Amino acid sequence: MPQVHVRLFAGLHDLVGKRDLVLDLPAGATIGLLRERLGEEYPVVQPFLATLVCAVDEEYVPSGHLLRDGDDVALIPPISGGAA
Amino acid sequence: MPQVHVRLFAGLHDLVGKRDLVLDLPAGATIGLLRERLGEEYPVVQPFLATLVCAVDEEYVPSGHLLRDGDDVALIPPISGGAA
Amino acid sequence: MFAITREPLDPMPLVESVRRDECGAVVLFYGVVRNENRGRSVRYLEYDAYEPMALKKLRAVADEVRAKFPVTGVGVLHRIGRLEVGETSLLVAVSAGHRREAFEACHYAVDRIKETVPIWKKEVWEDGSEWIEGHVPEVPGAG
Amino acid sequence: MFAITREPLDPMPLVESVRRDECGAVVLFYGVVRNENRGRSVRYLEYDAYEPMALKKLRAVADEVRAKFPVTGVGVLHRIGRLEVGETSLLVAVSAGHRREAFEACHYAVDRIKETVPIWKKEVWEDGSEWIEGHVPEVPGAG
Repeated sequence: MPQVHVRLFAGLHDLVGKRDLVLDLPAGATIGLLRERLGEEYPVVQPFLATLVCAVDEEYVPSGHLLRDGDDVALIPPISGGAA
Repeated sequence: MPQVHVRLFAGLHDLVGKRDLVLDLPAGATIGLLRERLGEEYPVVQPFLATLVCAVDEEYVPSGHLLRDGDDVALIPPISGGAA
Repeated sequence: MFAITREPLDPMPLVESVRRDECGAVVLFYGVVRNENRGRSVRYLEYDAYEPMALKKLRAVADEVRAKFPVTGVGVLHRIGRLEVGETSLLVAVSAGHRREAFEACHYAVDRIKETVPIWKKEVWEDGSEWIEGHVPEVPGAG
Repeated sequence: MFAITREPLDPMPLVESVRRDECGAVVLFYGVVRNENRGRSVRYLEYDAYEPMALKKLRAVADEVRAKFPVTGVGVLHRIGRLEVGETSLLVAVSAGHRREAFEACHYAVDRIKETVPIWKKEVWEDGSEWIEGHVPEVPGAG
Protein backbone atom coordinates (compact mmCIF):
# COMPACT_ATOMS: atom_id res chain seq x y z
CA MET A 1 0.00 0.00 0.00
CA PRO A 2 2.19 2.87 -1.17
CA GLN A 3 1.69 6.17 0.52
CA VAL A 4 3.16 8.98 -1.60
CA HIS A 5 3.96 12.60 -0.94
CA VAL A 6 2.66 14.95 -3.66
CA ARG A 7 4.05 18.45 -4.29
CA LEU A 8 2.02 21.23 -5.92
CA PHE A 9 3.35 24.31 -7.65
CA ALA A 10 2.22 27.48 -9.41
CA GLY A 11 -1.45 27.36 -10.52
CA LEU A 12 -2.05 23.98 -8.86
CA HIS A 13 -0.77 25.31 -5.56
CA ASP A 14 -3.15 28.30 -5.85
CA LEU A 15 -6.15 26.14 -6.81
CA VAL A 16 -5.74 23.39 -4.22
CA GLY A 17 -4.55 25.82 -1.58
CA LYS A 18 -1.83 23.46 -0.40
CA ARG A 19 1.84 22.96 -1.21
CA ASP A 20 1.79 19.24 -0.30
CA LEU A 21 -0.63 16.32 -0.21
CA VAL A 22 -0.38 12.74 0.98
CA LEU A 23 -2.14 10.07 -1.11
CA ASP A 24 -2.71 6.43 -0.19
CA LEU A 25 -2.66 4.24 -3.27
CA PRO A 26 -3.24 0.52 -3.87
CA ALA A 27 -0.30 -1.83 -4.33
CA GLY A 28 1.04 -1.70 -7.90
CA ALA A 29 -0.15 1.89 -8.40
CA THR A 30 1.40 3.82 -11.27
CA ILE A 31 1.68 7.53 -12.04
CA GLY A 32 -1.35 7.01 -14.29
CA LEU A 33 -3.43 5.85 -11.35
CA LEU A 34 -2.18 8.69 -9.19
CA ARG A 35 -3.36 11.16 -11.85
CA GLU A 36 -6.83 9.57 -11.89
CA ARG A 37 -7.07 9.70 -8.11
CA LEU A 38 -6.00 13.32 -8.04
CA GLY A 39 -8.73 14.20 -10.55
CA GLU A 40 -11.31 12.43 -8.38
CA GLU A 41 -10.23 13.80 -5.00
CA TYR A 42 -9.43 17.31 -6.27
CA PRO A 43 -11.79 18.08 -9.15
CA VAL A 44 -10.14 21.53 -9.61
CA VAL A 45 -7.06 19.65 -10.82
CA GLN A 46 -9.02 17.83 -13.56
CA PRO A 47 -8.54 20.47 -16.33
CA PHE A 48 -4.77 20.43 -15.72
CA LEU A 49 -4.29 16.69 -16.11
CA ALA A 50 -3.98 16.70 -19.91
CA THR A 51 -0.76 18.74 -19.86
CA LEU A 52 0.50 17.70 -16.43
CA VAL A 53 3.79 15.82 -16.18
CA CYS A 54 4.99 14.10 -13.02
CA ALA A 55 8.46 13.88 -11.51
CA VAL A 56 9.62 11.29 -9.01
CA ASP A 57 12.88 11.86 -7.14
CA GLU A 58 13.44 14.99 -9.28
CA GLU A 59 13.20 13.19 -12.62
CA TYR A 60 10.34 13.29 -15.14
CA VAL A 61 8.58 9.89 -15.33
CA PRO A 62 6.02 8.39 -17.74
CA SER A 63 2.46 7.34 -16.81
CA GLY A 64 3.48 3.68 -16.48
CA HIS A 65 6.06 4.46 -13.77
CA LEU A 66 5.43 2.27 -10.70
CA LEU A 67 5.13 4.07 -7.37
CA ARG A 68 6.78 2.89 -4.19
CA ASP A 69 5.89 3.69 -0.62
CA GLY A 70 7.39 7.02 0.43
CA ASP A 71 7.86 8.33 -3.10
CA ASP A 72 8.07 12.06 -3.60
CA VAL A 73 5.89 12.99 -6.61
CA ALA A 74 5.92 16.50 -8.03
CA LEU A 75 3.07 17.66 -10.28
CA ILE A 76 4.62 19.72 -13.07
CA PRO A 77 2.26 21.89 -15.13
CA PRO A 78 3.74 23.34 -18.36
CA ILE A 79 6.86 25.24 -17.33
CA SER A 80 7.45 28.92 -18.06
CA GLY A 81 10.74 29.92 -16.45
CA GLY A 82 13.67 31.22 -18.40
CA ALA A 83 13.32 34.20 -20.67
CA ALA A 84 11.40 35.97 -23.40
CA MET B 1 49.72 71.90 -54.28
CA PRO B 2 47.97 69.84 -51.62
CA GLN B 3 49.87 69.25 -48.42
CA VAL B 4 48.40 66.32 -46.49
CA HIS B 5 48.77 65.05 -42.98
CA VAL B 6 49.36 61.27 -42.80
CA ARG B 7 48.66 59.14 -39.68
CA LEU B 8 50.43 55.84 -38.99
CA PHE B 9 49.25 53.04 -36.72
CA ALA B 10 50.26 49.62 -35.40
CA GLY B 11 53.03 47.97 -37.48
CA LEU B 12 53.48 51.04 -39.72
CA HIS B 13 53.98 53.24 -36.68
CA ASP B 14 56.64 50.84 -35.38
CA LEU B 15 58.42 50.58 -38.77
CA VAL B 16 58.47 54.26 -39.67
CA GLY B 17 59.04 55.31 -36.08
CA LYS B 18 56.58 58.18 -36.35
CA ARG B 19 52.89 58.63 -35.59
CA ASP B 20 52.47 61.41 -38.21
CA LEU B 21 53.96 62.53 -41.52
CA VAL B 22 53.42 65.53 -43.78
CA LEU B 23 53.50 64.95 -47.56
CA ASP B 24 53.53 67.58 -50.31
CA LEU B 25 51.73 66.31 -53.39
CA PRO B 26 51.15 67.77 -56.87
CA ALA B 27 47.80 69.33 -57.76
CA GLY B 28 45.22 66.68 -58.70
CA ALA B 29 46.90 64.05 -56.52
CA THR B 30 44.83 61.01 -55.57
CA ILE B 31 45.12 58.42 -52.82
CA GLY B 32 46.78 56.20 -55.45
CA LEU B 33 49.55 58.75 -55.96
CA LEU B 34 49.97 59.21 -52.22
CA ARG B 35 50.50 55.45 -51.88
CA GLU B 36 53.19 55.51 -54.60
CA ARG B 37 54.97 58.42 -52.92
CA LEU B 38 54.89 56.71 -49.56
CA GLY B 39 56.49 53.61 -51.06
CA GLU B 40 59.25 55.75 -52.56
CA GLU B 41 59.96 57.94 -49.54
CA TYR B 42 59.53 55.17 -46.96
CA PRO B 43 60.64 51.88 -48.57
CA VAL B 44 59.79 50.00 -45.33
CA VAL B 45 56.14 50.74 -46.10
CA GLN B 46 56.34 49.09 -49.56
CA PRO B 47 55.39 45.54 -48.46
CA PHE B 48 52.31 46.90 -46.67
CA LEU B 49 50.87 48.74 -49.67
CA ALA B 50 49.06 45.75 -51.18
CA THR B 51 46.71 45.38 -48.22
CA LEU B 52 46.73 48.99 -47.04
CA VAL B 53 43.48 50.97 -47.09
CA CYS B 54 43.31 54.74 -46.63
CA ALA B 55 40.81 56.83 -44.72
CA VAL B 56 40.19 60.55 -45.25
CA ASP B 57 38.20 62.46 -42.63
CA GLU B 58 37.56 59.16 -40.83
CA GLU B 59 36.00 57.39 -43.84
CA TYR B 60 37.54 54.67 -46.01
CA VAL B 61 38.23 56.01 -49.54
CA PRO B 62 39.19 54.33 -52.85
CA SER B 63 42.47 54.86 -54.75
CA GLY B 64 40.85 57.37 -57.10
CA HIS B 65 39.83 59.70 -54.26
CA LEU B 66 41.12 63.23 -54.94
CA LEU B 67 43.16 64.84 -52.16
CA ARG B 68 42.72 68.42 -51.05
CA ASP B 69 45.13 70.66 -49.21
CA GLY B 70 44.99 70.00 -45.46
CA ASP B 71 43.46 66.52 -45.77
CA ASP B 72 43.93 64.13 -42.91
CA VAL B 73 44.87 60.71 -44.35
CA ALA B 74 45.05 57.62 -42.14
CA LEU B 75 46.93 54.52 -43.34
CA ILE B 76 44.90 51.50 -42.26
CA PRO B 77 46.64 48.12 -42.39
CA PRO B 78 44.35 45.06 -42.03
CA ILE B 79 42.45 45.53 -38.79
CA SER B 80 42.47 43.07 -35.90
CA GLY B 81 40.45 44.57 -33.07
CA GLY B 82 37.37 42.93 -31.68
CA ALA B 83 37.43 39.40 -30.40
CA ALA B 84 38.44 35.79 -30.94
CA MET C 1 28.12 28.33 -10.64
CA PHE C 2 24.45 27.31 -10.55
CA ALA C 3 21.73 28.68 -8.28
CA ILE C 4 18.02 29.23 -7.82
CA THR C 5 17.63 32.22 -5.52
CA ARG C 6 15.16 34.85 -4.27
CA GLU C 7 17.89 37.50 -4.18
CA PRO C 8 18.78 39.89 -7.04
CA LEU C 9 21.22 38.20 -9.45
CA ASP C 10 24.84 39.38 -9.59
CA PRO C 11 26.41 38.76 -13.03
CA MET C 12 30.04 39.48 -12.11
CA PRO C 13 30.84 36.40 -9.99
CA LEU C 14 28.99 34.25 -12.55
CA VAL C 15 31.15 35.55 -15.43
CA GLU C 16 34.30 35.12 -13.37
CA SER C 17 33.25 31.52 -12.58
CA VAL C 18 33.09 30.57 -16.29
CA ARG C 19 36.16 32.50 -17.53
CA ARG C 20 39.30 30.47 -18.23
CA ASP C 21 42.71 31.65 -19.44
CA GLU C 22 42.16 29.70 -22.65
CA CYS C 23 38.84 31.40 -23.44
CA GLY C 24 38.61 34.27 -25.91
CA ALA C 25 34.88 34.90 -25.60
CA VAL C 26 32.21 35.00 -22.92
CA VAL C 27 28.53 35.42 -23.75
CA LEU C 28 26.24 36.47 -20.92
CA PHE C 29 22.47 36.31 -21.38
CA TYR C 30 20.03 38.30 -19.23
CA GLY C 31 16.35 37.39 -19.13
CA VAL C 32 14.63 40.60 -18.06
CA VAL C 33 11.06 41.33 -16.88
CA ARG C 34 9.27 43.24 -19.64
CA ASN C 35 6.53 45.79 -19.04
CA GLU C 36 4.27 44.12 -21.60
CA ASN C 37 3.43 40.62 -22.81
CA ARG C 38 0.93 39.52 -25.45
CA GLY C 39 -0.60 42.99 -25.50
CA ARG C 40 -1.13 43.30 -21.73
CA SER C 41 0.69 45.68 -19.46
CA VAL C 42 2.63 43.74 -16.80
CA ARG C 43 2.86 45.13 -13.23
CA TYR C 44 5.23 42.48 -11.94
CA LEU C 45 6.02 38.74 -12.18
CA GLU C 46 5.95 36.03 -9.57
CA TYR C 47 8.18 32.96 -10.14
CA ASP C 48 7.63 29.62 -8.45
CA ALA C 49 10.02 26.66 -8.71
CA TYR C 50 10.53 23.09 -7.63
CA GLU C 51 13.86 24.25 -6.30
CA PRO C 52 16.00 21.12 -5.88
CA MET C 53 14.84 19.66 -9.20
CA ALA C 54 15.25 23.02 -10.97
CA LEU C 55 18.84 23.23 -9.76
CA LYS C 56 19.49 19.64 -10.89
CA LYS C 57 17.98 20.42 -14.32
CA LEU C 58 20.09 23.58 -14.70
CA ARG C 59 23.18 21.43 -14.17
CA ALA C 60 21.83 18.88 -16.66
CA VAL C 61 21.42 21.65 -19.27
CA ALA C 62 25.03 22.67 -18.67
CA ASP C 63 26.18 19.04 -19.14
CA GLU C 64 24.22 18.89 -22.39
CA VAL C 65 25.82 22.15 -23.59
CA ARG C 66 29.32 20.92 -22.74
CA ALA C 67 28.68 17.67 -24.63
CA LYS C 68 27.37 19.49 -27.71
CA PHE C 69 29.67 22.53 -28.04
CA PRO C 70 33.41 23.10 -27.48
CA VAL C 71 32.91 25.46 -24.54
CA THR C 72 35.23 26.09 -21.61
CA GLY C 73 32.62 27.01 -18.96
CA VAL C 74 28.86 27.26 -18.32
CA GLY C 75 26.98 28.82 -15.39
CA VAL C 76 23.33 29.68 -14.69
CA LEU C 77 21.47 31.71 -12.06
CA HIS C 78 17.65 31.86 -11.95
CA ARG C 79 15.80 34.20 -9.63
CA ILE C 80 12.36 33.31 -8.23
CA GLY C 81 9.77 35.12 -6.12
CA ARG C 82 8.44 38.57 -7.01
CA LEU C 83 10.30 40.46 -9.78
CA GLU C 84 9.58 44.00 -10.92
CA VAL C 85 9.78 45.28 -14.50
CA GLY C 86 13.43 45.69 -15.49
CA GLU C 87 14.73 43.11 -13.01
CA THR C 88 16.71 40.09 -14.18
CA SER C 89 15.11 36.65 -13.82
CA LEU C 90 17.80 34.61 -15.58
CA LEU C 91 21.55 34.83 -16.20
CA VAL C 92 23.34 32.31 -18.42
CA ALA C 93 27.11 32.66 -18.96
CA VAL C 94 29.13 30.60 -21.43
CA SER C 95 32.84 30.87 -22.19
CA ALA C 96 34.62 29.39 -25.21
CA GLY C 97 37.77 29.70 -27.25
CA HIS C 98 35.95 31.64 -29.95
CA ARG C 99 32.82 33.73 -30.24
CA ARG C 100 30.70 31.53 -32.50
CA GLU C 101 30.65 28.62 -30.04
CA ALA C 102 30.00 30.96 -27.12
CA PHE C 103 26.97 32.54 -28.85
CA GLU C 104 25.52 29.26 -30.10
CA ALA C 105 26.02 27.40 -26.83
CA CYS C 106 24.52 30.21 -24.73
CA HIS C 107 21.46 30.48 -27.00
CA TYR C 108 21.01 26.70 -26.86
CA ALA C 109 21.28 26.74 -23.06
CA VAL C 110 18.54 29.39 -22.74
CA ASP C 111 16.27 27.37 -25.06
CA ARG C 112 16.82 24.18 -23.06
CA ILE C 113 16.22 25.92 -19.72
CA LYS C 114 12.78 26.98 -20.98
CA GLU C 115 12.07 23.40 -22.06
CA THR C 116 13.29 21.40 -19.09
CA VAL C 117 13.60 23.36 -15.82
CA PRO C 118 10.55 23.25 -13.49
CA ILE C 119 10.01 26.98 -12.95
CA TRP C 120 6.72 28.85 -13.45
CA LYS C 121 5.87 32.47 -14.05
CA LYS C 122 2.74 34.34 -13.00
CA GLU C 123 2.02 37.61 -14.77
CA VAL C 124 0.30 40.20 -12.61
CA TRP C 125 -1.61 42.94 -14.44
CA GLU C 126 -3.63 45.89 -13.11
CA ASP C 127 -6.83 43.83 -13.33
CA GLY C 128 -5.80 40.25 -12.68
CA SER C 129 -3.09 37.63 -12.99
CA GLU C 130 -2.31 34.34 -14.68
CA TRP C 131 0.20 31.51 -14.38
CA ILE C 132 1.74 31.28 -17.84
CA GLU C 133 1.70 27.80 -19.40
CA GLY C 134 4.78 27.31 -21.51
CA HIS C 135 6.49 24.01 -22.37
CA VAL C 136 5.37 20.52 -21.43
CA PRO C 137 8.68 18.87 -20.50
CA GLU C 138 9.67 15.75 -22.43
CA VAL C 139 9.29 12.58 -20.40
CA PRO C 140 11.88 9.87 -21.08
CA GLY C 141 10.26 6.58 -22.09
CA ALA C 142 6.86 8.18 -22.77
CA GLY C 143 5.07 7.20 -26.02
CA MET D 1 27.05 54.01 -24.73
CA PHE D 2 30.10 53.82 -27.01
CA ALA D 3 33.74 54.26 -26.02
CA ILE D 4 37.35 53.50 -26.89
CA THR D 5 39.30 53.61 -23.64
CA ARG D 6 42.57 52.62 -21.99
CA GLU D 7 40.80 51.85 -18.70
CA PRO D 8 39.41 48.43 -17.67
CA LEU D 9 35.90 47.99 -19.08
CA ASP D 10 32.89 48.05 -16.74
CA PRO D 11 29.98 45.97 -18.08
CA MET D 12 27.29 47.12 -15.63
CA PRO D 13 26.73 50.71 -16.87
CA LEU D 14 26.85 49.42 -20.46
CA VAL D 15 24.08 46.88 -19.79
CA GLU D 16 22.02 49.51 -17.96
CA SER D 17 22.45 51.87 -20.94
CA VAL D 18 20.86 49.37 -23.37
CA ARG D 19 18.11 48.01 -21.10
CA ARG D 20 14.57 49.29 -21.77
CA ASP D 21 11.33 48.45 -19.97
CA GLU D 22 10.07 46.80 -23.17
CA CYS D 23 13.08 44.48 -23.50
CA GLY D 24 12.92 40.87 -22.34
CA ALA D 25 16.49 39.92 -23.23
CA VAL D 26 19.97 41.41 -23.06
CA VAL D 27 23.00 39.67 -24.58
CA LEU D 28 26.42 40.86 -23.43
CA PHE D 29 29.53 39.72 -25.29
CA TYR D 30 33.01 39.80 -23.75
CA GLY D 31 36.10 39.54 -25.93
CA VAL D 32 38.79 38.26 -23.57
CA VAL D 33 42.58 38.00 -23.93
CA ARG D 34 43.49 34.32 -24.33
CA ASN D 35 46.72 32.76 -23.12
CA GLU D 36 47.31 31.12 -26.51
CA ASN D 37 46.76 31.90 -30.18
CA ARG D 38 47.64 29.83 -33.24
CA GLY D 39 49.75 27.53 -31.09
CA ARG D 40 51.82 30.24 -29.43
CA SER D 41 51.68 31.17 -25.77
CA VAL D 42 50.61 34.82 -25.37
CA ARG D 43 52.16 36.97 -22.61
CA TYR D 44 49.99 40.02 -23.23
CA LEU D 45 48.36 42.04 -26.01
CA GLU D 46 48.86 45.63 -27.09
CA TYR D 47 45.97 47.34 -28.89
CA ASP D 48 46.37 50.43 -31.07
CA ALA D 49 43.47 52.39 -32.58
CA TYR D 50 42.65 55.34 -34.78
CA GLU D 51 40.51 56.52 -31.92
CA PRO D 52 38.07 59.07 -33.38
CA MET D 53 37.43 56.94 -36.47
CA ALA D 54 37.10 53.77 -34.39
CA LEU D 55 34.46 55.44 -32.23
CA LYS D 56 32.62 56.64 -35.33
CA LYS D 57 32.73 53.13 -36.83
CA LEU D 58 31.44 51.55 -33.59
CA ARG D 59 28.44 53.87 -33.83
CA ALA D 60 28.04 52.94 -37.51
CA VAL D 61 27.97 49.24 -36.60
CA ALA D 62 25.25 49.98 -34.04
CA ASP D 63 23.22 51.86 -36.70
CA GLU D 64 23.61 48.88 -39.02
CA VAL D 65 22.44 46.49 -36.28
CA ARG D 66 19.40 48.65 -35.47
CA ALA D 67 18.47 48.78 -39.17
CA LYS D 68 18.79 45.01 -39.59
CA PHE D 69 17.32 43.58 -36.34
CA PRO D 70 14.36 44.56 -34.12
CA VAL D 71 16.53 45.51 -31.16
CA THR D 72 15.82 48.06 -28.42
CA GLY D 73 19.40 49.08 -27.59
CA VAL D 74 23.04 48.60 -28.65
CA GLY D 75 26.25 49.66 -26.87
CA VAL D 76 29.97 48.94 -27.37
CA LEU D 77 33.14 49.51 -25.34
CA HIS D 78 36.60 48.65 -26.72
CA ARG D 79 39.70 48.80 -24.58
CA ILE D 80 43.12 49.65 -26.08
CA GLY D 81 46.69 49.77 -24.77
CA ARG D 82 48.26 46.85 -22.92
CA LEU D 83 45.94 44.01 -21.85
CA GLU D 84 46.92 40.98 -19.79
CA VAL D 85 45.58 37.44 -20.24
CA GLY D 86 42.03 37.24 -18.85
CA GLU D 87 41.31 40.95 -19.31
CA THR D 88 38.39 42.12 -21.44
CA SER D 89 39.15 43.94 -24.70
CA LEU D 90 35.61 44.27 -26.02
CA LEU D 91 32.09 44.50 -24.59
CA VAL D 92 29.04 44.50 -26.87
CA ALA D 93 25.57 44.73 -25.29
CA VAL D 94 22.31 44.33 -27.21
CA SER D 95 18.77 44.42 -25.80
CA ALA D 96 15.65 43.21 -27.59
CA GLY D 97 12.09 42.12 -26.94
CA HIS D 98 13.06 38.46 -27.30
CA ARG D 99 16.18 36.36 -27.01
CA ARG D 100 16.64 35.28 -30.63
CA GLU D 101 17.03 38.85 -31.92
CA ALA D 102 19.31 39.76 -29.03
CA PHE D 103 21.67 36.81 -29.74
CA GLU D 104 21.69 37.28 -33.51
CA ALA D 105 22.16 41.05 -33.39
CA CYS D 106 24.97 40.84 -30.82
CA HIS D 107 26.83 38.19 -32.83
CA TYR D 108 26.43 40.27 -35.99
CA ALA D 109 27.73 43.37 -34.20
CA VAL D 110 30.88 41.55 -33.04
CA ASP D 111 31.50 40.29 -36.59
CA ARG D 112 31.09 43.77 -38.07
CA ILE D 113 33.36 45.36 -35.46
CA LYS D 114 36.13 42.99 -36.55
CA GLU D 115 35.53 43.93 -40.20
CA THR D 116 35.18 47.70 -40.01
CA VAL D 117 36.68 49.31 -36.89
CA PRO D 118 40.30 50.56 -37.19
CA ILE D 119 41.84 48.82 -34.18
CA TRP D 120 44.98 46.65 -34.24
CA LYS D 121 46.29 43.97 -31.93
CA LYS D 122 49.92 43.06 -31.24
CA GLU D 123 50.59 39.68 -29.67
CA VAL D 124 53.56 39.62 -27.36
CA TRP D 125 55.13 36.20 -26.73
CA GLU D 126 58.13 35.20 -24.58
CA ASP D 127 60.39 35.43 -27.63
CA GLY D 128 58.95 38.15 -29.82
CA SER D 129 55.83 39.96 -30.95
CA GLU D 130 53.72 40.59 -34.04
CA TRP D 131 50.97 42.96 -35.14
CA ILE D 132 48.14 40.64 -36.23
CA GLU D 133 46.77 41.31 -39.71
CA GLY D 134 43.07 40.57 -39.78
CA HIS D 135 40.47 42.08 -42.11
CA VAL D 136 41.04 44.50 -44.96
CA PRO D 137 38.11 46.92 -44.55
CA GLU D 138 35.75 47.31 -47.49
CA VAL D 139 36.18 50.61 -49.29
CA PRO D 140 32.99 52.16 -50.70
CA GLY D 141 33.29 52.82 -54.43
CA ALA D 142 36.37 50.61 -54.83
CA GLY D 143 36.37 48.15 -57.76
